[in-house]
Amino acid sequence: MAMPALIETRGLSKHFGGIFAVDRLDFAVNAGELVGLIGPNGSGKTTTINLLTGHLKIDAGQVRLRGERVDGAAASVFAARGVGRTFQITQLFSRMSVIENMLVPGLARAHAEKRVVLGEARKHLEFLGLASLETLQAKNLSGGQQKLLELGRALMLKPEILFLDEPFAGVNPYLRDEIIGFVKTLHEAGRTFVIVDHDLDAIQRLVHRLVVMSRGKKIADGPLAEVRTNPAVITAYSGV
Amino acid sequence: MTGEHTKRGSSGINGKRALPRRDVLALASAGAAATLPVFGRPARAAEPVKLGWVGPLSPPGGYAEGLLMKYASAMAADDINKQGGVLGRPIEILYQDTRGMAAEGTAAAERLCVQDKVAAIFGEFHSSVALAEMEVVHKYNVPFLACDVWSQEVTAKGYPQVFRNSITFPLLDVMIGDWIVAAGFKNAALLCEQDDIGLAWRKGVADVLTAHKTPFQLYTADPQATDFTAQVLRLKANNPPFDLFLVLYGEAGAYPMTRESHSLGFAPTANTALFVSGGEAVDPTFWKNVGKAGLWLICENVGLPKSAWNDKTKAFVAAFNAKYKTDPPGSAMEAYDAVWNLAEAIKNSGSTAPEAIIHGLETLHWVGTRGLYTYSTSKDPAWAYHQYMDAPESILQYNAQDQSSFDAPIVWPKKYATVPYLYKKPTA
Amino acid sequence: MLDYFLIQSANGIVIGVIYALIATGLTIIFALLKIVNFAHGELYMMGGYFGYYVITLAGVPPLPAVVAAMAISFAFAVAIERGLLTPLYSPGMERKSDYGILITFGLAVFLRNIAIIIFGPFPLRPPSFFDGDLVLGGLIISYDRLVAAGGGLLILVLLIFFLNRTVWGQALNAVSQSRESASIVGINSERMYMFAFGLGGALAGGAGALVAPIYSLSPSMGLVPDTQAFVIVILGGLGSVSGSIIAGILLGLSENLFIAFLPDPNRGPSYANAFGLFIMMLVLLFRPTGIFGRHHAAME
Amino acid sequence: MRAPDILLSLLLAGLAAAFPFLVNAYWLHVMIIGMIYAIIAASWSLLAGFAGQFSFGHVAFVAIGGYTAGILAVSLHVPLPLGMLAGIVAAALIGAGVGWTCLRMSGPYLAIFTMAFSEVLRITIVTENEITGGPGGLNVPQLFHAQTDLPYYYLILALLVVSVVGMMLVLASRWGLFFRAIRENEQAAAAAGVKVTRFRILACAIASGVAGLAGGFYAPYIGILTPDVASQDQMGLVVAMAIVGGVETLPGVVAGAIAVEFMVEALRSYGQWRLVLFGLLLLLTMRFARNGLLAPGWLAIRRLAVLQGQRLIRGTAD
Repeated sequence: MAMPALIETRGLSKHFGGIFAVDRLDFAVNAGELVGLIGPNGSGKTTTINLLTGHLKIDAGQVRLRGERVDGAAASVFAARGVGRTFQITQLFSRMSVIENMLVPGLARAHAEKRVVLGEARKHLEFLGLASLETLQAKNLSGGQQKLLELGRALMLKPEILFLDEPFAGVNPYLRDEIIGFVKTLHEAGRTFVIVDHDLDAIQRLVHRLVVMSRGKKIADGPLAEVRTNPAVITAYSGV
Repeated sequence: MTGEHTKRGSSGINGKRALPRRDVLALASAGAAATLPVFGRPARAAEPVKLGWVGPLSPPGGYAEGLLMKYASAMAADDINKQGGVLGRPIEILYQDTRGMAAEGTAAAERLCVQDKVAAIFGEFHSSVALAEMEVVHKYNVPFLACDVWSQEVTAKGYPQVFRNSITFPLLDVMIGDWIVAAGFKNAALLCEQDDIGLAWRKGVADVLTAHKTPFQLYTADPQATDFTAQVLRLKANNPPFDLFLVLYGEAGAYPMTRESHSLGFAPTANTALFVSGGEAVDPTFWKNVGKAGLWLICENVGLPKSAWNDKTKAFVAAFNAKYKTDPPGSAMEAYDAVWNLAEAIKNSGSTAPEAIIHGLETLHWVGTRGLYTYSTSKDPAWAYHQYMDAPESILQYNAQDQSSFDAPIVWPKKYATVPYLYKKPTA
Repeated sequence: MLDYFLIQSANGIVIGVIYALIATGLTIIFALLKIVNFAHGELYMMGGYFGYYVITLAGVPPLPAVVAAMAISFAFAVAIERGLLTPLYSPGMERKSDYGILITFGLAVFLRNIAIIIFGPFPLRPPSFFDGDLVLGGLIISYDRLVAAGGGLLILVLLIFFLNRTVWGQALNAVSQSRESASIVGINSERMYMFAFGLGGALAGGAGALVAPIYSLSPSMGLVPDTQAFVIVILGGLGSVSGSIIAGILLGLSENLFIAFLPDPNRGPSYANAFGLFIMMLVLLFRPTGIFGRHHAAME
Repeated sequence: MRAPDILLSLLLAGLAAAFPFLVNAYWLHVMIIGMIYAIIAASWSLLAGFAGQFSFGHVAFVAIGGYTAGILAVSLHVPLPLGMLAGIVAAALIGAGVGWTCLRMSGPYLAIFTMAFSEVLRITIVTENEITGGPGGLNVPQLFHAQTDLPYYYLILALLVVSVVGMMLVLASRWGLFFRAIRENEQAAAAAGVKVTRFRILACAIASGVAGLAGGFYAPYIGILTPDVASQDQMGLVVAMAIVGGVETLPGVVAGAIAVEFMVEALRSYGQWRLVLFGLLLLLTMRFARNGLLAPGWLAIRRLAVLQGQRLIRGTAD
């Protein structure tokens, strides 16, 4: 491997009480990939995202960003280094306007200039179809608009990698197609994605590589077609 | 019980009539005027002589005592006005709640001096608040007759506007200290509340005991505390044992303390005497709250002993009793006499100008409910300046349950004593 | 020395039970309404006076008067809840915790000061439950204290039984866990809020009535228990009834021993109240949701 | 700033400058106290309303500022202005420390922790009376030797304007945006790259420092400093002032503080009923006008002015 992976874990572990939510996970994502991360409920997917974005403290193992160790750093450090994310349950700044939601990550970047950031924010809102809602308070948006705003906010970090936690959960088919379209466009523009979801259909339409977790362990990792026929995966899914 | 007790003395008015209807109306109209601060009030024909009263009427201040002082002041104004007022003008008193807080005291004094333009201010109960108020009266040159503040600082500061008609710690502490030495106590425990009153009291008594080489131990507790079991047990277990337990606490703490001290077999017992300073022990609600725990208890009395009562004392005690169904405490008498003192000072010098009142007080020679009032102009020691040096004080010890403090034996000083002993040990 | 320790401990436990009684009311109110009741000490004060007047005006004997005081306190608290707290339940309400703190703070100021006017400023003391003291060797405890502690324990036991074994108790618990799921199974959560505030008021009022013969009643008597109750409730974990009971007894015990054994007897009692606060701050540092805290107890 | 705001500000500035000549010394004193409270309430508002840290111990920093200035002046004869500066620094540093300590706390835990901090501080001031003067108070020398309060008035007016405008600038800057983001959702703020720890502590330090400034002025103005500066009653009053003014507009909070102080003083004539009425007014305001009385009123005036044909550019303080 000449170039180190964009993000990589070695022996990543996290337990709550006696239960291992993530158990010695080795996992790497290279720049430009679009990876799906699936698994039954409670298999440790969200915990993995939280560990890879600094939202949870690691019990054991390492996280490397472009080969550099970053485990133990705060979530804001991950964000500053180009790791963006959305949440399973949309987390917005509810009593702030749409544009203010976008400005927060923009202005949090080092050497950000307000005028430039404002321009970027408007561009992203345009892209996501939220431009007309700029002055609305985030809490007054519909559920779908809130999901898009959360994605837009993550984009304001100029992220190299984006972790989307269940972007398709509770989303109507029209919006689902829309989100798939956005992700595709963004991916084509060079962004790396890791997407966690239970909507296998949507995942299959998007990703090239699939990682499957069960009980905190990685049980399969590879091209889509290969993983689909992996017996371990079938057992894990039917067993739970 | 007499009213001339102490700074903390109070009585058991059961606040139902706390504020008579008439007062409410008067206050309401005054309030209405006060809400239009920017506009001056037109002068009236029979302009009353306005006096300002300051003192605590709500927590965290000593609101119980404040209320009694307010009642007594109102009675004095009524009595004076019935006799035709002063200089042909009626007396009007404006009451200000200071809550026992320095900043509230400053605001109250500012209001009285500037807004209400009172001729003089009197009252107060907390030394720390009086010290803040003094700065204001000093600034505006308004006479201030402090009633129930015992800190020597009040008069020691030497402001010409400031007088005091209550006792002060140097006087009280010397008396208590002398008695402790004379009665032959060998090891005293001093427990007081951690506030301006408690600490000043403690320091004074401790100084006297140190001077007489009488061993003692100091304790302080939160003024809001009401549970003293652990404290009393600790005192009881002390080695060598204490033979005198001196307490200074507000009512809410002093009563449970007295009950605990008795029920845990610490004091008053044959081994240990109990002295409750501060006036709670001469309160009308005292016996209701402590019951048999109050027997053999010792306390100071800053009123005129009953034997020395004059006609005014008798008349005031009777009138207060008739109106509020209880005996007036010392602080109430101070407040009552303070209004009269000011009225006399104005009458004698024929003016309500500050200098006239100050001069009138300095040359005052007037008998009130607490004896003959004169104010010292000596500054040696500093606290003597404008101090009522002959403020009465004595020590009594109950020898029967439910005994009126008027009838309790006086054990000290010798000139007032009604019994031959200095201290009677409780019999088992 | 051992004797002294045991005697001090026994007294500490007696005080602790009273603390626990006050604190459980506070914690129940928090668990349901998610507000910190800053007027809790005042409900305790009112309960004491209710008991006093039931004895002196209606001639009820002291022990039944405690029950009467609890009943009146319950009604009083319900009236407060109906009059002042219902806006908390409207879904669009923002900054609920601010509202809760301020409205109860205003209530505390109001009650404390109107109490001076209504009940008078002087300490009042109802008659003893039983006169005299229990003497066991070096241990002396007044019967009033024993009754207060015993009565307090009885109330706490009944409370735990009520919460765990009755339909209403379980409904309270369900609403405290999740209002939404409770309403799905048909529990009227607003009625539960009303009931919880009443229950909290009754517990505080009962405590006030129980301690009246020991401490006497005064309008400002709620100030210290208020702070102590906060400490206990945090130590026990906001919303946890059993945690509050344990923490209350522990606090009473440790405060007593603090006064009993602190080397500097002059400053000791003065710092007694700070001691509990300090322990609480330490606990919060290491466990930001209390010792027995539930993790979901964050303010909505 | 919109044009009507500027106009109103100018009007207010004129009124403020002329105020001492319109009223007597008593109401001037009330105004000075009101402005001290305004600084305290505004700084609390920055912390609680904008940064989302509902502190119930903010008055502790008033005490720290006051006692630092007072003790330095009394014990070490440090000039008062220097002492006041030290008070601000001490309050800001200790505030940052407290902010750091309660990083993991929120909601009622934070409120009670900060309350406990201020109670412990108050009890310490009461107990360590050799240094602090204890409950009897610490006599602090005067700042000006004038017969009137005029110098104090203009000083506090300047301090009020500087501190409130300063805090408004902070709130309008990206720091203010981050404060609000943290208030709204700490996790999301972190995911958006906001250094949550740093900005939580920063908000505490700024608010505490400003509170310390108020304390530093209060001490020499009243002349005696007592521990009840840090009492829970005072804290409740400050919170009430902020809420009446509408927590999320600093000028509103300033107006709220001054209005409440004037009201408390106007109620003075009611004697014992004063605090009963105050409690009742607080209850009624909260019950029936939850968003405060002053901010909605101010907004109504502004809306009216805007309707007069002002072209609007978006403001940030909505």
